Amino acid sequence: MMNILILLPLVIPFFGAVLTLFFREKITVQRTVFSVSSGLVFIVSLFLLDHVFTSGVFSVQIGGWKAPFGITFVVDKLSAIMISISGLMAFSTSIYSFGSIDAEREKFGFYTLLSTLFVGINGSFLTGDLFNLYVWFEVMLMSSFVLIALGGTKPQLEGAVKYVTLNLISSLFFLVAVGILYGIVGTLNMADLAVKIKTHQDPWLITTVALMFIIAFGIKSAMFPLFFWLPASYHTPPAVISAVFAGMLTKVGVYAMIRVFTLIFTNNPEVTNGVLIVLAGATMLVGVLGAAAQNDIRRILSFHIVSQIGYMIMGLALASPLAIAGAVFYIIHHIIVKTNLFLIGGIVNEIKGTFALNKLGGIYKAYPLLGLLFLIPALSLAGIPPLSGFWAKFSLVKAGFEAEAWFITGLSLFVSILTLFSMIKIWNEVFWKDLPEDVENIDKFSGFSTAKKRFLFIPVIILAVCTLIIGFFTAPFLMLPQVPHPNW
Amino acid sequence: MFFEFAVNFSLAITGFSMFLVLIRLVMGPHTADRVVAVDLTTSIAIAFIALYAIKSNETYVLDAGLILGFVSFLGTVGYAYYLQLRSKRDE
Amino acid sequence: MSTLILRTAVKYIIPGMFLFSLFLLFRGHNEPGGGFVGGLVAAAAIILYTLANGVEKAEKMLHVSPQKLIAAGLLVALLAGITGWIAGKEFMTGIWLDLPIPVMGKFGTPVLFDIGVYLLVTGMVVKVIFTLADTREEGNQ
Amino acid sequence: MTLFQILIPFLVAPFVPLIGKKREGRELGIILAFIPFLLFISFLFEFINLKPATITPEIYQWIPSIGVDLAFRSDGLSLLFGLIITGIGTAVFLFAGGYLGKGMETVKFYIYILIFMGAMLGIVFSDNLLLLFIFWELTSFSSFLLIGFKHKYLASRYAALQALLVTGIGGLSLLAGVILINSVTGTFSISAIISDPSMLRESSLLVPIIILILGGAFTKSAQVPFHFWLPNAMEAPTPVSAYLHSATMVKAGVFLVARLNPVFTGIGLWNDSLMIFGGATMVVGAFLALKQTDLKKILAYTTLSVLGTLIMLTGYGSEIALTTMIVYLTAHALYKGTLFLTAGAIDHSTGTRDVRILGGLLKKMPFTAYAGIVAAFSMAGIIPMVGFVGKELLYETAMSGEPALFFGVLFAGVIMVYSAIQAGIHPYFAPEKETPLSPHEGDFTLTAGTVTAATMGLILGILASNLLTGMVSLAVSPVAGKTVDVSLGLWHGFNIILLLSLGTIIAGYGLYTVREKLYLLPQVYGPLEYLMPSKLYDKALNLLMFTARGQTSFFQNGYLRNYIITIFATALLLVGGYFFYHLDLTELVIDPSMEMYEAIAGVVIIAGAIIATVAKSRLYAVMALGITGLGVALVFILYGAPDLALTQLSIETLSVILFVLAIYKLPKFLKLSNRNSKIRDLIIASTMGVFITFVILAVYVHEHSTELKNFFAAESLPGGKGRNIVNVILVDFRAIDTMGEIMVLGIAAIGIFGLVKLVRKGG
Amino acid sequence: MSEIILGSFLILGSLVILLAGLGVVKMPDIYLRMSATTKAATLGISVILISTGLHFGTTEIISRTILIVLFLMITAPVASHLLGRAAYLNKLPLWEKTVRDDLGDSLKNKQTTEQEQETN
Amino acid sequence: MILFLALITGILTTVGIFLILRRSLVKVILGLAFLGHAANMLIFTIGRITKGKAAFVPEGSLSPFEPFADPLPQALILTAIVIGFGVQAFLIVLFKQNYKSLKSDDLDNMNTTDML
Amino acid sequence: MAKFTLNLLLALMWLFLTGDFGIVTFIEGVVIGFGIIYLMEGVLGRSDYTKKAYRVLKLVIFFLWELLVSNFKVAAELLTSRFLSSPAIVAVPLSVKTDLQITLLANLITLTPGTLSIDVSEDKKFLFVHLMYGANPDKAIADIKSGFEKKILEVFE
Ligand code: NA
Ligand code: NA
Repeated sequence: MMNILILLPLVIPFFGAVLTLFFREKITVQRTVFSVSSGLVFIVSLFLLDHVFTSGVFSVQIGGWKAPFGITFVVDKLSAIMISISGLMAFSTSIYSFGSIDAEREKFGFYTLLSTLFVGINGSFLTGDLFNLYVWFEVMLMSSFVLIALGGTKPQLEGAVKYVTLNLISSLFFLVAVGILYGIVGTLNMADLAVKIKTHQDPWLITTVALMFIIAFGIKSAMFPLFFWLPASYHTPPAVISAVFAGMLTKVGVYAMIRVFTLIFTNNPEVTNGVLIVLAGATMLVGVLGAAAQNDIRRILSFHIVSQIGYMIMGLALASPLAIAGAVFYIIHHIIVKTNLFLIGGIVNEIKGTFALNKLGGIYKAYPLLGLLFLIPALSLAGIPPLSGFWAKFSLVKAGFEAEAWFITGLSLFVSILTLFSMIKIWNEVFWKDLPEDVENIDKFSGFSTAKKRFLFIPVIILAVCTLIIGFFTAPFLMLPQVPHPNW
Repeated sequence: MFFEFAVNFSLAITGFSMFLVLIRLVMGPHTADRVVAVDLTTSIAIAFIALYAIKSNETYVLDAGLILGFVSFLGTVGYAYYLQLRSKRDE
Repeated sequence: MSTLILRTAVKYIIPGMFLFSLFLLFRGHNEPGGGFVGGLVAAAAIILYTLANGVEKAEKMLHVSPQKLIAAGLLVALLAGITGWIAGKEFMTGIWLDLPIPVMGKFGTPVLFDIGVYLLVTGMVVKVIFTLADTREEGNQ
Repeated sequence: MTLFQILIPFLVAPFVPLIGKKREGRELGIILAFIPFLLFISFLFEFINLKPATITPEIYQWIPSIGVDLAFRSDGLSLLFGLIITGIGTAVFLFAGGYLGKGMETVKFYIYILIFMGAMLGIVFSDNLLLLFIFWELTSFSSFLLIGFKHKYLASRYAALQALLVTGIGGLSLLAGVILINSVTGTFSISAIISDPSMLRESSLLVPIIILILGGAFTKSAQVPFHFWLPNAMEAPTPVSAYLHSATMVKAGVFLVARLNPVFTGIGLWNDSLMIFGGATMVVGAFLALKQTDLKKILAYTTLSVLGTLIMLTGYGSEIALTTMIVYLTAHALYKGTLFLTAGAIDHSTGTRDVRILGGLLKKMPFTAYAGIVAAFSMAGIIPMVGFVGKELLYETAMSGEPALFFGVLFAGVIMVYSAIQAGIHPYFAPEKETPLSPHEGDFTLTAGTVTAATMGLILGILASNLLTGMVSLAVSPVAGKTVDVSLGLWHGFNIILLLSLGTIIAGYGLYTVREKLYLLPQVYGPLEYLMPSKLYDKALNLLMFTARGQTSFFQNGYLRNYIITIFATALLLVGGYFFYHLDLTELVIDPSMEMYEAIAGVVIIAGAIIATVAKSRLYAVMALGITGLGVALVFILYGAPDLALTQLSIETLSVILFVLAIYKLPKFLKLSNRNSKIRDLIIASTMGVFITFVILAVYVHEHSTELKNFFAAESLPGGKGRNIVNVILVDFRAIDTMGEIMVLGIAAIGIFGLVKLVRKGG
Repeated sequence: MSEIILGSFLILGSLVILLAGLGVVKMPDIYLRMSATTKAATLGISVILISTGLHFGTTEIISRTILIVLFLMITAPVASHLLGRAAYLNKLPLWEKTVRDDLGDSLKNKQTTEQEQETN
Repeated sequence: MILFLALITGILTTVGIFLILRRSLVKVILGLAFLGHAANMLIFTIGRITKGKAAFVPEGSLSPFEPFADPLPQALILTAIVIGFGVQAFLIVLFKQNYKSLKSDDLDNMNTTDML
Repeated sequence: MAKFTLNLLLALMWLFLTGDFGIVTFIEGVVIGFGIIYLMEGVLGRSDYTKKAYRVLKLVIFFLWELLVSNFKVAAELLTSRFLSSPAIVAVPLSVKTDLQITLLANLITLTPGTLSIDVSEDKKFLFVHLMYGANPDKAIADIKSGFEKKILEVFE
């Protein structure tokens, strides 16, 4: 049974994508297919979680070809958690899409693309083969390319050019690194790589490849100084797409980095972790400063993604069990929170028709609930206790102090106050301040159907509740990941 | 003995011919001239491949020759299509 | 680019190309070829036809919409994978019929998978070309 | 039990909209005031029954893996604070309803303030440092909401943000300190740390820990140089100022210092810092109060001064000093809370808080006047108020210390008197003047609280020897870390201290008589102005924004090629640098042999590559790509990869067709880059090329495992039923790769279709 | 013996291809270049392919090479026609010594077009 | 011959990077294609090359005779080529649409989304 | 009838491709060919395949001969560096009518010496041919008409 379950997060959205392709004209069918399939993935992920927590790591050999020859799919704690988060994200964004995506985009394959996006994401989480990871990355990327450009508005196209080009460069680094690794070691299975690398004659060559992976995944996860594609593009597509991207995509890069650097490239941590920690610090700072300079909800949020990637990398680079647990917790927290913030930004846009701070105001007065819903993820992002972001920050800071990494830890604290600054900036400008006098007071929201309003708010509430749950009932989540299983 | 020489010689000559054609590709002057050059290069590559098939005694190589035939033609049609659209556009 | 000569030539060339594409597909398991190249050659044939006769006629010739081909390709590939489960084995395990067929050799789910690839590749390329070569809506842009 | 007490306000908060939606503000206030009131009563009972020897923490598991528990501790210090919080809370809750009136805003107010009260109680009852920190941050945030309550005003938002940032930075400092304590001691439990502080005191991290903890306390309690946020916080509605910014929240820092005092006392850094910063705040606050004319500002600056005094007293560390601290703190909470609320009442009824135009309210607002005058007496330290007891003790303590501190205390004392007159006497007795509104007494919600609180100050003063002594001795022992014998009395006979008191009162009155001149004092003198912390705060923010903009437009500059260059430069530095540093050229396997036909394929590839770089027309460049593709296909053929060659050739041609269909509309020429950038790009590109070349050569030094190759070869026919091993890999051994790959193609097709056919207007 | 014949054919074929190569470089205008190369290349390649087929000698290979030759014979002139036509439509200059241009005359009769000279 | 292939791979890399640093979007796309070639050549070469002998199981045999080319890198490259094609097709169209909306393929005109 | 022929031709081609002339392969070829013809229904015009083997053969031999000759001429041209005289583009009036015939003619002309078909007029009445040696265009036109065109007409008679 498990050997079927483990593939379902891939097969279900795959099948969903096929179905939506067949029903191009029937939007209702497409919607149903997508939300049902993402719901199913979430349910499956719960079974997977249950299994890994009771019986441990489970793996399956695709096609029955034994490792390292065939491709292995593995579910361990880390991947099970990531899958469940991805299911949750798919489900909540599906609901939001019903309320926010225009009929044209729906007709032109929106749900197909979301499905394939999640095929790629889930595949990336499950695979235990390095080249197969490349393939799922590409599936994910290709879907994201289309999603970011679909609709073809001018900013979308401009953003997409940078998004696509830089991500392709990342893919090339990845591909080349995998190729070189195969050339050195002669295998692609991650576990097998881990074993064979330990006894290789040329550890420095392995480290060279490891550094190449830092570049490849560094671009994907928007690490300094490789992040440029993200702030150039994430604010251009419809809000729900930004939301999914903001939540999931860069985190897949970080996930891959965690996988690779905790499992495969453990032979030269002084170099790899040293590099990572420097980049992590710079990423945090540059990202948060970038956000401080912006005056558009989504641009602020986009730069914050960069900044927070720095935290996750910091956890990875500190490399202690607590630090890695902190990084993983950070990922979980950040996916939920950042997605939600983008969705809320989307609602603001639905109300006022803009994301620009100087054209917004008075939302808190008119929509106090929305204000509350904003504060939950926003404060969580800034690490205000006891919300989820606090525990993430806490774990990392504690790990940092334990590793006596004073500078990066101090920096991480400093950056968190700047994060708070940015969140409050949005709060002040969008929610608290009155609408500027020279801006026409429009409220498109009140004209929406009840169904549309619900579609918009329900996912936001779901995610806010998740944030609260993770914050208040942190214990299981903080213990959850621990270190990815060293030996699949 | 002679046959081996013949194969090698022919390989060299076809290779050299490709080189000559590439000169036309560089010289142009018009896109159509370059297209002629590209078309000819791919065509000559068929002969090159056939000769290599003999040299290496690997017959599967000839499948590439057939594909190359398609490819050469399709490519040329594509370029011609471009040139024709261009001429329309320029009017 | 409707020239009489091209149109006429293409009419006689492309059946052969289709044939060759299927040939590539079916013997790909044993000799050079396979679903990709097969699909690409089939698509090349349709492209030739499209360039010579325009998208509209090409759509008519094709009978099925390329999008359906894509969907069918994915579905067939998926089915080939799931057959492994049905047979009580792992996903994508090769299940073979014990019946030799010329050219193809044996028939089994990997061949079915390759057929899926063929359909998808054909559909994909054709879809793209139809989209790009379709000048019917160019006027209003 | 304590958990429940703390949770109550949080649990009630969500229901406030239900209760308050259709009610008058005062009704809502009355209803909600029962919450602090009932809590007050329960704390009172606990306090009365408190037996210090038997205090045991109340612990509920929360996140055991990191040692964070819901642990609470109700000792004298907590309970005293609990009483202040709920006692003043009752007055404030009652007052605010009448003050704010009906409406959604009032509902929000009560939600915020309930959350605040819960958080504040959380701070004082926590027995877990991290839990304390969580509540600490929650007070900062609820304070933010309350300061920015009138959020349509820029000043409110500015002040709210300022308070949040300053206390937020302090919060992080505290967090760091707490985590360090945890790292050293392995626990967050306050009881555990207090009972065995030796590990901490001997730790090499002691200095940073003390600095970090004090950073938290000083920002929260607005110690110099972080004091500037507090006066700005007066943008909040007056009940908030009364509650948060004088009686309770700002005392959280004092509480923290008091709570941890047993751990650190005796360490020079701890005591000296407290005395220096506290003393400075006491003087600076007092000095800044001199020229204030706004009732709330007067009260705010004197609050600063008092906060400094309290910190300073803790730093003194002697039993008498700590006792003084507790008494002074209690007295301050009572009189300052009252004075703020009376100021609010005055503001509410007259429409102004400017002391220069207030006067003659004695008859018009008799109850308020009573409360104000009584509180002012307490503030001025006039017998028989509790403030008197506090001041006597303060002078007594001061006399035993450094002369500088002594004079500082005296100076602050004089200004206390002066400010007390301004805030609590002047509005009632000064000649009546025209005010924006015609003054009248509010209903009982606006007076009941103040009258009670003021009276409490009186009662505690009168009952100093028994009631106050009992309370204070319970509260001071946890601060001292040992049982302290406290014996308080109202009257100590005529002595030098009484004389000093008298002197300060006279001096204070003297200042009052020349107040008009004091109002004209400059806030700061000359160049000092540029060093004002509030100015520095603004400058820091400006610098932050400047840096942010500068670095963002530097990095995110909009030019794709700059991004790409950055990426490749990084790659070269990191990967290339590491590689070439370790590369041993003598080890490389260099086999320059080459067949003629290989050279032909090579020439084709290189020709295409070079043409592509120099081509001046797009189609020419596309052709060059095609030529290179042909060459690569030839290489594939030469090295036994026919399937690759077939695919490569077909795909190359299809790409050409796509290009052709896409670019025919473009103008022919393109010449955009200049020569210098070309040279720069060529350098980067060729360095990368060299790197790649050497990587290949370096990898060839050792054979790799052929395990996979052999397996595929052996299994292809028997297991995969195919002779074309590459194809068997694609459709069987690694079919799932292919599955993903065809998916990419499908997505591309759908994407291209959507991209071309769906063109939305605008954006 | 047959090896000598086949070898000669290979050499012959490659020389014809060389001819095409020379032609494409030396001829003065595109029409002349195509005139020279289409047939030369087609012939040369065909000769080499047939020789190759005969060298391997199996029906499979021979039939395969014949297919390629047939395909070339059909497509090469079509391609030349397309390119020639496209070149003409793009107003590629005829060699200066060209004496007669019926196509140009017929087009001119149909429409008046302004002459834009393009060199690329 | 390794040196030869390594050099070609290096040259392709150089050209690819040089091209993606141009201002014209078409050149960027071509550059990516060249880099794709470079990556494929790299995998091909670095996965150990064998001259002439493709990985086929001859008739009447159960496995190929040594020496034969390692089929795995070939399969990987095939996958990479096809993926690259999909991506390139999309890029071409993205470029076309961009040109439609901007009337330029100059990347320097495509930075409104980055500006402060 | 025509489709049937085509079907058989395709099946035959399948045999060639596979190099396996067994009956099963033939049936396979027929099935596949049928599928292709089905797909292309409506595109393939009517064509008449009767016994014209002789004429076809004649045409083929004539063509091959011309092809050979043309190459020698071009070789001479290139090797002697004798400069071309007077090329020309001439309009050849067409007697052949169907598309297939025109195409065949055009292709054969292209593959033969000194001539290159450039275009067919829209009314299918003229074939524009580029002549390498256009000093005597009328003779060239006559050669074409009496050579290839005549033989093609014979084949399709
Ligand atoms: Na050709
Ligand atoms: Na040709």
